[in-house]
Amino acid sequence: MTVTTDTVVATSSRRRRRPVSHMVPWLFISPWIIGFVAFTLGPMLFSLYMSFFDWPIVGERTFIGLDNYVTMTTLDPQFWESLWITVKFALLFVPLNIAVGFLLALLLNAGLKGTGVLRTLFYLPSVISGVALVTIFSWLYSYRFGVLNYLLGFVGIDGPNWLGDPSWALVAIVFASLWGVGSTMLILLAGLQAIPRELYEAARISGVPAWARTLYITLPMLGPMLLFSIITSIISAFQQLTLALLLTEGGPLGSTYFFAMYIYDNAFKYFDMGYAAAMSWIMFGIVLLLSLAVMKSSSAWVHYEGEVRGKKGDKS
Amino acid sequence: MTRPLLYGAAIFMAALFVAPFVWTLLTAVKTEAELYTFPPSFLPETWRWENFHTAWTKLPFTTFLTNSTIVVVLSTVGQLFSSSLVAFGFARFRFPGRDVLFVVVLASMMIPWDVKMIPLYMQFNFLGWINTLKPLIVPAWFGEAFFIFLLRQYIMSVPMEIDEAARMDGANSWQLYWRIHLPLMLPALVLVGTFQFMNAWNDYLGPLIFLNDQSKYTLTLGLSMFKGLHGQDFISIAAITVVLCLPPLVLFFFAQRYIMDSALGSSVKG
Amino acid sequence: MDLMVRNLRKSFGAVEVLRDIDFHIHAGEFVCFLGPSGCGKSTLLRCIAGLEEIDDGEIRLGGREIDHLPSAKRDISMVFQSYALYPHMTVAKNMSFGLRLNGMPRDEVDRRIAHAAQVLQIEPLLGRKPKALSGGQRQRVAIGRAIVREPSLFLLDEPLSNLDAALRVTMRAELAALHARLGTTMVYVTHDQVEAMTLSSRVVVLDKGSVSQFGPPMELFHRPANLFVAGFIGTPQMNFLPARLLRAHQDRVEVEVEGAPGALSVPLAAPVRLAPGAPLTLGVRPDALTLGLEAGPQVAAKVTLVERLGTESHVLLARPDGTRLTAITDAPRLPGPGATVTAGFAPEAVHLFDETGRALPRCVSPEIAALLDSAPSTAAMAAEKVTEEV
Amino acid sequence: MTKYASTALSVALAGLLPAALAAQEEGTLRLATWDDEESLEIIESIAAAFEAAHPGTDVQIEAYGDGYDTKLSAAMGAGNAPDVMYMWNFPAYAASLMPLNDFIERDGAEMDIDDISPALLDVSRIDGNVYGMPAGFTTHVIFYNRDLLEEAGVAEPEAGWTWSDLREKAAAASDPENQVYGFAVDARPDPYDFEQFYWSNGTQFISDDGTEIDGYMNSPEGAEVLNMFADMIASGEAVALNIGDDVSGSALFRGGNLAMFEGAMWNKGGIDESGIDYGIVGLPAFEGKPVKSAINSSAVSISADTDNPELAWDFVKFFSSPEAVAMRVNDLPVRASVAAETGQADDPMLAPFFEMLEVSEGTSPAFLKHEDWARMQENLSAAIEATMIEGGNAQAHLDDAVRRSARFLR
Repeated sequence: MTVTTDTVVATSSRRRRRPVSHMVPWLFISPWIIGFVAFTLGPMLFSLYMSFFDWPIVGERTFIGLDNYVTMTTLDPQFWESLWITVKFALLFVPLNIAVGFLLALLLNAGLKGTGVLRTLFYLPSVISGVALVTIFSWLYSYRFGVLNYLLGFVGIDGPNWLGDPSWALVAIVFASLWGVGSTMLILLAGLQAIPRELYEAARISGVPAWARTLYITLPMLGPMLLFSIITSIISAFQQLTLALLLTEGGPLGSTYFFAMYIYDNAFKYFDMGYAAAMSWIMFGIVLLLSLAVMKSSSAWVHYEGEVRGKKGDKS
Repeated sequence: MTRPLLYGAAIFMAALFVAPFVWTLLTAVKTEAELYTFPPSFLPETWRWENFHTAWTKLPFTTFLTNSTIVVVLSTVGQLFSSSLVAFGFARFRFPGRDVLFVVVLASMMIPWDVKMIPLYMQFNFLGWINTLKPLIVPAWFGEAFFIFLLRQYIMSVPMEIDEAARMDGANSWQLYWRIHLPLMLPALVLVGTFQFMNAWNDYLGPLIFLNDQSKYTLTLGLSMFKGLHGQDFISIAAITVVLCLPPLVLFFFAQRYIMDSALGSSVKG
Repeated sequence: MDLMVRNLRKSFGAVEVLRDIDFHIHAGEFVCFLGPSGCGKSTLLRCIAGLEEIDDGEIRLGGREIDHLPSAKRDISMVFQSYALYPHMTVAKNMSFGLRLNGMPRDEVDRRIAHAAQVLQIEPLLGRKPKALSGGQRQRVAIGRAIVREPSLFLLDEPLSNLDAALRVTMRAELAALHARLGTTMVYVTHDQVEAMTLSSRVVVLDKGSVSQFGPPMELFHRPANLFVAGFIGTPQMNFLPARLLRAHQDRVEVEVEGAPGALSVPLAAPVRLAPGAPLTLGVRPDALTLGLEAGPQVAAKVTLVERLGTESHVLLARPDGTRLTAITDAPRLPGPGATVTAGFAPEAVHLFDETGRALPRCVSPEIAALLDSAPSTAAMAAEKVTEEV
Repeated sequence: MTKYASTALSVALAGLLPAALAAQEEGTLRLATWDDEESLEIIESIAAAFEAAHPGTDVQIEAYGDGYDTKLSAAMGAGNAPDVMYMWNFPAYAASLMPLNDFIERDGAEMDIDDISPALLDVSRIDGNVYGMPAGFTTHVIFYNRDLLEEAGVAEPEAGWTWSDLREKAAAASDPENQVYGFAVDARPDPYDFEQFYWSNGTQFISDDGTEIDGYMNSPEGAEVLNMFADMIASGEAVALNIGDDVSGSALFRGGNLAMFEGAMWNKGGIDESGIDYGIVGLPAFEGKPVKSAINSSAVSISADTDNPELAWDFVKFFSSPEAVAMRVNDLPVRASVAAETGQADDPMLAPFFEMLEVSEGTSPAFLKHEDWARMQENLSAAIEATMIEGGNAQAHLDDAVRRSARFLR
């Protein structure tokens, strides 16, 4: 079926065959297509279907049309509160995650001695499973028995009640999630490694200062990997669940009651799968729009060495 | 920038990142009473190394380790192969619908897992895969959006002329993938391998939902069994956490130099 | 083998980048594709290589139609501007990759690598990876990778553009020697006319996607077929002045140059059919623009800059209407900036172009005519009827 | 001595009688529990005893710890529930559970159903259908540290005491400078457990018919309860739990940092291990009002989709039989006979639990009365937490909770 569409597009009236057979690209991406249809598309459509139902996890299901969507936007204050908390979190987390990841990658790329060990150490928190990390953080942040405030006490700072104070809890979660910056760091580091040394040498010879080399060479050349990190950071910010679920349980006073956690509660606490599915689709829509906006803007700042030529011809 | 400043920053950051791990390690060898003292006691009074053995034998952790290893190895091999193949397809061919399909790839990352879960469960149940390791392994053989995206970004930073040179040398698309791009992707593949390893190793929800029988449990499920509805066994959790961290850490320590060993860069430009 | 391109057309979407490309390169020739960036020369090369699909026309190599074949089946090697060496393979592996893919026996592969390495003097580098090579060494490896396949045609895409000036001169000579030694047909893309003039037996000048002129270097210089070629070949650039036809004779025309009183009688190689009063463009190379000439029509201009280069000097002039002119002179005494001078030109040195930019058949001096006739391909070219004027 | 003898006898009897009947019932029985590694051993030994009595059956234990609800809902949603499972949230799962009325009617006499406290059966009854058989339970009591109270110079609490007694003792025992607290107030309690204070103060979360929360959840008596706890935190008599750290009251108590602490049977094992010299007393009453405790029961239910209901019922029956109940040493026996035989009812360290069970009969927890209680309860939790953080103002917070919950009562 896919092959037919391809032939139609090959408008050339001539007998000539393309250098690369039409089938080949599809063969390469076929694993994903099969996997997508088998393990993602079905569940996805099913959840869309569920979102139009009052769908308790057990018992009678009733079709209610758009009621779930109407209820959440007009009657459920928690929907908007959670959405706003998640947006605040994303606004803090995404830039910090990228910035810290980038700075660490730069540090690892500076050619220091013992870089191998440093890399492992920086990555260490990402190796620890989410559940264990939460346990560790609850000890670190603990108001009474916590190491963090104990250490702050040494420098004369009376540490806040990190997880108990509604105005600090979100910040505490942002800090805790930054411990997992290791993956972003590695991705950016791999990107840094691919930047030709000559570019720096040329710039150094022409007397460009270090900060300017970073700004005008590193950042643009890192474009593809930065784009990747930004989009995946946005996605993970919106899907943040473990920390809220296990570290603060959404509190105090609901100040860390993330959107994803509200979805989770709807599904597994209130057993309202229809409502949870509808909320998921709202979140899906928001994240998709954000990502597309970032992708769209990226053509202005991302440069691909190996971009497939003849982009304009693509549309025909 | 001056070197000493850089070293200072590096050491500070390293300390910050290692602290939680050290804290876990120290917790693992304490007694429970020592956990709740203030000021916090950093070093245990006596180093109770036997806590590790005790925790490990409280539950059949050797079985859990076997299961985790099977899942991690098989899913990582599958993930490396399939994701690189698909990423190559997206990065190096033009075909109608490619860009739309790629947006679909991205979009598939954005669906919250909890909602996909019940339909997936039904499907695996229909296939007879519940209470087997298959749901944790097979999907990895069909590529995952995150990795496809990552590898595609990497491939796209390889100049197109390399492909053209290989085509002129007589390479067909498979040979181009297998003999040129796969070796060139090595740093990114190590990344993907690391991430997939970590995801599979630390996955909790997947095993929880798809496995029933203790003989099929993975390490994380075993770990979570120290946490009941009322109260938890902190010392055992800490001990198993430390053990759980070690294999990926050792592996990463040896794998990471490949991430730095990018053949690309200075080699292709004049 | 000979390369024939007929009526080739290529578009990217709505943009037509190549049209009516038509030429024939003889076996063993070294031909350059020359033109400014964006003229389509690289695309043309890539079409021949099979890296771009053509929309219409045909490409034949040694009489065999190759335009429908995948690159690897075309019996062509290509050297890329960036060299495009496989970063993860050693020099030896880089060169042998194509041979091994084609299932060539091991000992034959080894023999060819050894031979190429010897020719290119890269034997000590065989075990290294591209990362550990200098620019010039990478260049040699890229060439080595192309020659081991012993193709019928070499394509080179600006292979020297990434080298520094000194190395470029050396490599240029080596390329010429290599061509002499291998005797294989070579097509070479460049935007550097010095490379084109020094290396090639003939040059294809491309302008905005079509062939502007195809001929030996001296032919392009002395008998440019149109305004574009005249302006593109030669440094400094040819001077152009608006003119008008006064009268056309059998073997010459009388021309009036705007702003220069009097008529200039220019000899022609063949009669032209133009009505008196037809607008013309008069071209004169800087070395034929004489300052302070006593006789003949002259234009007045103000000196803006004098560049003394030692053996000669460039005098930059501006006419009252803004037209800029350049004169090359070896006179030791020169007017300073701001001085008004008159510039004249010998009738036999001028080029004339009609309203469409096409050159009027120029009559060259006997010495130059002899030079042009001695060019190896002139006869063939004449037989070929290469009239590429747009 | 008697305990072991009777257990052995019962096992023998139970093994002999049904064995003949059950001989043809073979197969695998899936049993899901929320037990953690510590309590799992007990279930395993009960299952082993059942397997011994039913040759050919294999009980596959599936322990999900605190992931229990996630796992169970996924399995049920997909129609692949375990045959037998631990259960407490009957309203949420009832549609997938098998009503046991017919079985009980048939075998009630044989299993001596009257031996099981009616208060425990009430918890698993919805619209007259019993969905689970209780196997173990706990009520809530006050644990007190003898040494700390003695140091403070106050008498040990006795049954029949009141909250003002408790506050007095707590104030005396508090020494925050040295990390010693008189009492612990959980700022984020499980509302299911918290309703005992509402009951004890003469009110409840929701009306009996489940249609009204205004005047219940936010009744003056309810606000009084919340304000009292907030005041205990503010005055320093009590330490607040779950604000800023997840150190539990039982951990503080085990560490000797807490004089009195409200807890349940699940805390007792750890406290015994800690070696603290402690006593147990029933919950204090509000002046002049009868005291009530929440009842937490572990019941076992049968999936409505099970392929083998008879075998599953056999197992459930066995699970609440005297011998199995006696094996459950980590909670309290649901059978009065077992409590009496083992001497647990007279053990001063256990008696208060049974006393609390007796006085708590007739209470009906809110979640049985309205299907959307879980959502309303979230607002109530927020109100409790806000009151504790703010140190009072309960009425406003509760009114807000009622307002936000109103839409679920439509």
